[in-house]
Amino acid sequence: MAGPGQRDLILRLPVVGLRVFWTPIVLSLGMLVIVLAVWASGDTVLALAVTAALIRAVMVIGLYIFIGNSGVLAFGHATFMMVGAYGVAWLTLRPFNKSFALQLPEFLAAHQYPMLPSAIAAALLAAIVAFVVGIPIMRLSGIAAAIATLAVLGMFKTFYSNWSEWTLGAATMPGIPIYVDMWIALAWVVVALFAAYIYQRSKYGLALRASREDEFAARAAGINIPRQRLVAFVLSAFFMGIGGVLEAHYLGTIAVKNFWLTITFILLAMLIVGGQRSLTGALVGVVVISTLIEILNSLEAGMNVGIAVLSVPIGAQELTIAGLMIIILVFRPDGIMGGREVPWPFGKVGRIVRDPGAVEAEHDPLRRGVAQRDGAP
Amino acid sequence: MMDRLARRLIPARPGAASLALAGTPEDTLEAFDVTVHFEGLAAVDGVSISMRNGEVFGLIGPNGAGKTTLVNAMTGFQRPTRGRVVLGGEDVTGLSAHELGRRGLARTFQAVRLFRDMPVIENLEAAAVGTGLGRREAARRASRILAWMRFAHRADDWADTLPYGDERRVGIGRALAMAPRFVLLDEPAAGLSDAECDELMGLIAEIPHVFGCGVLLIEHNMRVIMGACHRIHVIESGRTVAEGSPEEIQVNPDVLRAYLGTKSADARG
Amino acid sequence: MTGLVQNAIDALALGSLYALTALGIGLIFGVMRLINFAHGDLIMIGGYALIVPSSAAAAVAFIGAWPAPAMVAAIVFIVMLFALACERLAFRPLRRANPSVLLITSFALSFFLEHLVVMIYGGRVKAVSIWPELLEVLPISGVRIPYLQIVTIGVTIGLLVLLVLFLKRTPMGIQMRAASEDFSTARLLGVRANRVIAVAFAISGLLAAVVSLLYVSQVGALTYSMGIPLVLFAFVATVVGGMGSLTGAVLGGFVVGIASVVLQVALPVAMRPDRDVFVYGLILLILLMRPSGLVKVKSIEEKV
Amino acid sequence: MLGRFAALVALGALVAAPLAHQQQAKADDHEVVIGFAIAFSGWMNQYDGPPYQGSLMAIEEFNEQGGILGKQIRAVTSDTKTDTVQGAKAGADVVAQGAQFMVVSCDYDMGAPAATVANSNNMISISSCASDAKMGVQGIGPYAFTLNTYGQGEGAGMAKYAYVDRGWRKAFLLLDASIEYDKSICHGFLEQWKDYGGEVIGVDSYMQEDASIASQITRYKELAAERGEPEFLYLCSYGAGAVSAIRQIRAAGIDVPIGGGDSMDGDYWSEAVPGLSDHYASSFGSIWGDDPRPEVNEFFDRYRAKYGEPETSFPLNGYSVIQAIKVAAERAGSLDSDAVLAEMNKFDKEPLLWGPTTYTADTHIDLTHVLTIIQIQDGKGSYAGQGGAENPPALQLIFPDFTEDLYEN
Repeated sequence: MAGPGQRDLILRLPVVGLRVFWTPIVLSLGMLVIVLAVWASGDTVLALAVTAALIRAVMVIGLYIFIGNSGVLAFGHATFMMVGAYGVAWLTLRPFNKSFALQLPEFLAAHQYPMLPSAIAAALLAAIVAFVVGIPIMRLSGIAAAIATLAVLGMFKTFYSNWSEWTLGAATMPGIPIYVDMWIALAWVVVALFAAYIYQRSKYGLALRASREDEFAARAAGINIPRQRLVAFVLSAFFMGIGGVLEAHYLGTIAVKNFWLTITFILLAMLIVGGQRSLTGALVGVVVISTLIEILNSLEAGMNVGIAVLSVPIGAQELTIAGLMIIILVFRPDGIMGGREVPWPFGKVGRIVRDPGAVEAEHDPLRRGVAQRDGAP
Repeated sequence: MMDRLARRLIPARPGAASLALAGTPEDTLEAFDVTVHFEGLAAVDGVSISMRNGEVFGLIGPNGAGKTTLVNAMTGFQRPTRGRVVLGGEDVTGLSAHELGRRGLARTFQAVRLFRDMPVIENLEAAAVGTGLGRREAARRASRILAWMRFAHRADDWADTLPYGDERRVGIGRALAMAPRFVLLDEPAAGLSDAECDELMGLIAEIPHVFGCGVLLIEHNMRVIMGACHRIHVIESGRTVAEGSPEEIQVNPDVLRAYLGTKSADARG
Repeated sequence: MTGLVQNAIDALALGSLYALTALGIGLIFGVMRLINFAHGDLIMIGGYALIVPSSAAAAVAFIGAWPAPAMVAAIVFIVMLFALACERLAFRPLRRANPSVLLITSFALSFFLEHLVVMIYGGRVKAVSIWPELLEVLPISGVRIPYLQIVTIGVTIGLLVLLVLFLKRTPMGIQMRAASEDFSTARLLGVRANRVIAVAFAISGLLAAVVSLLYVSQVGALTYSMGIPLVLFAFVATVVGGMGSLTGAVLGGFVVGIASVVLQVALPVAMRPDRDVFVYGLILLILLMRPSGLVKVKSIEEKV
Repeated sequence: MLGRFAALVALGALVAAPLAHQQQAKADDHEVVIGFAIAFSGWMNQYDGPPYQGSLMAIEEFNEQGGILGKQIRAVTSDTKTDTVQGAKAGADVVAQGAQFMVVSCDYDMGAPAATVANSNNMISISSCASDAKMGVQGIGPYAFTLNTYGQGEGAGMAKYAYVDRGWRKAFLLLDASIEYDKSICHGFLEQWKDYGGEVIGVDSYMQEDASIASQITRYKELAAERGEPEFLYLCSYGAGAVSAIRQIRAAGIDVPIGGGDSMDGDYWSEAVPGLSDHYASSFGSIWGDDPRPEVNEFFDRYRAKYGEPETSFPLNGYSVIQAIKVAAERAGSLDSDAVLAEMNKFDKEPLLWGPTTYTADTHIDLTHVLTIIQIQDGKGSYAGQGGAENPPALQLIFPDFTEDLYEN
C-alpha cells in the first residue's frame, strides 16, 4: 500500500468504525433516548420502571452472549445473578448490618468496600463459578446441557437458601446500599452491548456461532466446541453477575427465591420474543415486553388518556402478557428481529474492505496464471 | 513460481512452522487396516489407503460401500473399531474431529452443512479461525480463497440464500480456509450440472498446487473422478476392490463387476 | 428390615407420580419435540376443577363431591379438554418453530394458566379432600403402607401396560411411534400429523388428570403453582431417562423419585434441607456420564 | 420489517408513557395520605387483602371521628403484584402519589423492597404482620416497623401453651426448611421447650414443595417407638406444604396434637383433613366470637357485616396499623416522620386493637407480644388460650444463626 492509500484509510477510519460498531451504537443511542425522555418527564416512578428494565437488559444481554451465540438453551443463568448479588452484598453492606445477621470472615465483616470495584469483583466471582461448573457441562449438547444448567441452578439455590451464615438462608437480605438509577443502569447496558458485540465479532464469537449453525462442520473446521462454549459461558456469567449486582443495589434487598424459575423464564422469554440470535433481538425483546408490562400496569391502575380513564381488571396484565407472547411467537417464530442486527442504512459507505488485495485479485489474471502453470509441465 | 503463488494465497500462519501445516511434499495421510463396526456389522472392513501431498486421490464405490464411514473414521467423527490413521507419520487414531482439523485434516460433507445463518465470508473465516488464526488474518485468507473461487462478489450474502451449486462451492472453500495438509471432499459434485461439474473439476485439480495439500475425493460422478484424480481406490461393501491410476481402474474387471454392474446408471463416464 | 420395605414403597410411590408426569411430557416430546412445561398446570387444573370456582377462602367441593367414577371421568374430560385447547391454540400454529420457541411458548402458557387460576380462585391455599379413606393404612404388621401408595403404583403399572398396548397394537399407536421416530417420513407415509399430535395431547391430558387425582388425594391442598415441582422433576426425569424414549421417561421418573427418598433417609438430619443439592448433583452426574440419558434413542441423535 | 415496526412502536410507547403517569397528586394540608404498597394480585393478595380491609375500616371510623389531627385520612394504593421488583416500584408509586406513611406487604420478604423505598425517603413504613425482626432498624432501617411479634417469640409462645397450660412434655419438631419463618418458629419453640425442661424426641425436615412426607412419617414412627410417643408435634411450615403434611400425618394414624404458627390461622383449610382435631395455631385473636377481649369480638362483628365471614385474624392488624399511626401522630402533634417516629419508639404496652404493643428505638417489632392460641376441633376453630415469649431475648439473639443447634437433638 502506498502513502495515498494509507491517508485514505485514516480518513475513512471513523466511518469504518461507525459501520463496524453500528449495532451497539444505535442500540445504545436508542436506550439513551428512552432514558432522556423519562428523565425529562421527571416521573420518578417511571424512572424506576425504566431502571428495572435496563437491569433486565443487562441480564438478557448476558443470557444472549451464551444462548444466542451457542444456540444452547440454558436454564441456569439465574445462578450467576444470585452469586453476583450475594457477592456484592458481602462487600458493600455496612458492617452494622452485617454484624446482626451474617457470620462473615473478618475482611468482609469489618469493611464496606467501594461500589464499582465490588460490583466487578462480584461479577468476577460469578464468572469463576461459571468457569468451574462450565468445564464439565460445556461438553454436553442440546437439551442435556440445558437441564445440566438447571441442575446447577437447583444446587446453588438449595445451597444458598440453607447457607445461613453467609446468605441469611431463605430470608431476604436487607440494607444493601441503593445507588443504581437509570444512568448507572444505562451505563452498564452500554458496556454489556459493546462487550457482547465485540465478543460476537471476535474469533471466539465467530467460532461459537459456527458451532451453533452446525456442530459437525464446526468440529471438522477445528473448532473446539466445549472450549468456545466455555468462553461464552464465562463472559455471559460475568454480565449475569453484573445484572444481579445492579438488582441488589436497585432494590436494596435480595432473596434467594428471586433467583429461581420466574426470573429465568422472564429473561428467556424476553430473549426469545426479541429473537435469540441477534444482539438487537435481545434488546428489542426487553424493550417490547417491559413496555407492554408498564402499559398494562398503568391500565390496571386506571390510565388517564385525556377523555376517559381506561382500565382493565387486576391480574389482567399477566394474562395479557402471556397471551401476547404466544401471539408474537406464532407470527414471528424467530423472534421480532428474526436474528438480524440493526441494518447499516448508508449502502456502501464505510464498507469494510477485508483485504484490499482480494478485490483486485478477483479481477486479476490469477487463475489464468495458475492455468498457465498447469499447462507448463 | 508455484510456491510463491501458494504463499501469496495462503499467508504464513502464526506458529505454522511448529504445527507443520500445509506444504511439505513428503507429507502423507495413511489408513492402515481401518475397520468400523456398527452393531456388529462391518461398514468398513480392513481398508488401507495411503496418499501424499500434491495428489488427488479418488475413493469410489457404490452407495453404501462405506466411503463416508471411512472418511468419518479418518477425520475423527467415528472411532475405528480396529486399525490406525496416520498423518505425516503421527498416529492420530481416535483423536477428536477438531484436533484433527487443527492438525491439518479438512473435510466437506455430503450434506454440505454450511453455517447457514452466517454470511459466506464468515463461513470461511470461522474455519480459518478454527485452526488458530486471528480474526484479521482469517478475513484475509477467506477473501483470498473466495477470490480464487471467483466468488468474492457474494462474500456478504447469507449462506442460506445460496443456490445449491454455490453451497457446495462454499463448502469446499470452507475446508480450504483451514489451510489443510489434506482435504477430504465428500461427493462435491452431487447434484451439480455438467457445466458446474467441469468448473468444479478445474478447481479441484488446482487445489494441490495452490494450497500445497493433498485431496481425497469421494465421488459418484466418474467424469469428475477420472478427470481430476491421479490415483483411485475402489471399495465395495467395506472392502478394498482395487487401486490404481484412472486408466487401470477403468479396465479393471473387478471394478467393472462390483461397481459398474450395480450402479451402471450413475457410473457413466 | 420393615423400615427398608417401608422406604422402598415410599420411593416407588413417589417415583410413580414422577414417572406418570414424565410420561406425559415424553409423549409430547416424541411427536413434536416440545417440552411442555404447561403439563404441570394441567395437573393443577385437574385439582382446581374439583372445587367450585370462587375466591372465597373456604373451598367448596363440587366435582370433588361426586361419586368416584363420575369424578374421575369429569376430571379426565376437563383436563383433556384443556390439553387439546393448548395444542390447538398455542402449539399447532408453532409446529415448525424450533424447540426453544416451543419451550418458551409452553412457559407462557403455564404463566397464563396459573394467573388465570389465581384470578378466579385467588392465591390462597385451597383445601380439598378426595378419597380420605385411601390414606388409611394397610394392616400389615410393622409396615405402614397407605392404600394410596398401592393404588398409585398399581395405576401407574396399569397405565403403562395400556399405553404400551396402545402404541404397539392400535393403528393410531403405531402411527404415533412412527411419528416419534421421524415425523417427516411418517407424514409421507400418510400419517396425519394433526390427528396424531392431538391424540398425543389427549393422552398426556389423561395422564395429567390421573396424576392430579392421585396427588390431590395425597396432599389435600391446592395452590396455583402445585404443578411446578412435579413438572420440574419430571422434566429432569425425561432428560435423565433419555429424551424421546417413553421407557426412558418412566425409568427417569423412578430414578428421580427414588433418589429423593433415599437421600432424605440417608442424609444426616442437619443436611436434609440440602437434600436437593444432592438430588440435582446426582442428575448432573448421570448427564455427564450419559449425555443422551439412560435409554438412548437413535432418532434423536444426529448422523454425520 | 415487522421487527423494526414493533421496535418503533415500543419506543414510542415508552416515550409517551410519562404522559400517562403525570397525574401524581400531592397531599394537601387537609389530609393525611397513607400509601398501601401491597399485593392486590398474585398469591400475596390473600395475605394482604384482609389486613387492608381492616385498615379501611379504621380509616372510615377515624375519619368519622375527625381523622388524625383534624385531617381526613386518604388511602392511596399501588399493586406489588406479589413481585419484589414491582414491590419497589409500588413503594415509589405511593410516594409519588403523596403518601406520608406507607403500609407494606404482610410478609418480610415481599414487603422489604417497598419498605426500603420508604426508608430511603425517611418515611415510616409498617408491615401489618411481618414476623421478621429485619423489618426494622437492623434490617430495612430506622423507619421500618412491623406489627407482629418475631418468629421465635411465636414458637416460644406455643411452647409455653403446650408445656405450661397443657402439661405436655415430649415433643417432635417437623420443619419445612424452605423459608426462614419456619426455621424461626421452630427455633423459638425449641429454645423455650428446653428451658422448661421438656423433651424433644426428634427433629426432621422436609420442603414445602415435596410431594410426599412419607419418609418423615416413617422416621417419626421409628423415633416414637424408640423414645416414647410424643405428646405434641410442632409443625413449622405454612400454606399448602403444612396442610399436606397435616393430612398425611393424620392419615398415617398419628393423632398427636399438632401446633403451627400464625400462617395456620383460621380454619378455612381444615377441609383438607376431614374431621381434623387437636390442631393449635398462633393467632392475633379468635374470629369465632369467643375471644376474651370484647373489642375484638365487636370488631369482627362489624367486619362480618361489611365483608362477610373473616378468614383469619389478620384484619385486626390492618386496623391496628392505622391506629398506631393515629396515636403516634396525635401525640407528636405533627405528621412529620421524625416526630411520629420518636413517638412510636416510645410505645410501651400501647393498647392497640390486636393487643398491647411495645417498640423501642432499636426494636421495631414487638418482642413481648402475647399471641392468642386457637384450636381446631372436629374441623371447627375456637379460642384455646394465650402464648407469649416468657422473656424477650436480647436483640442480638434474634439474629443468630440457629440452623445448626436446631438439629443437635
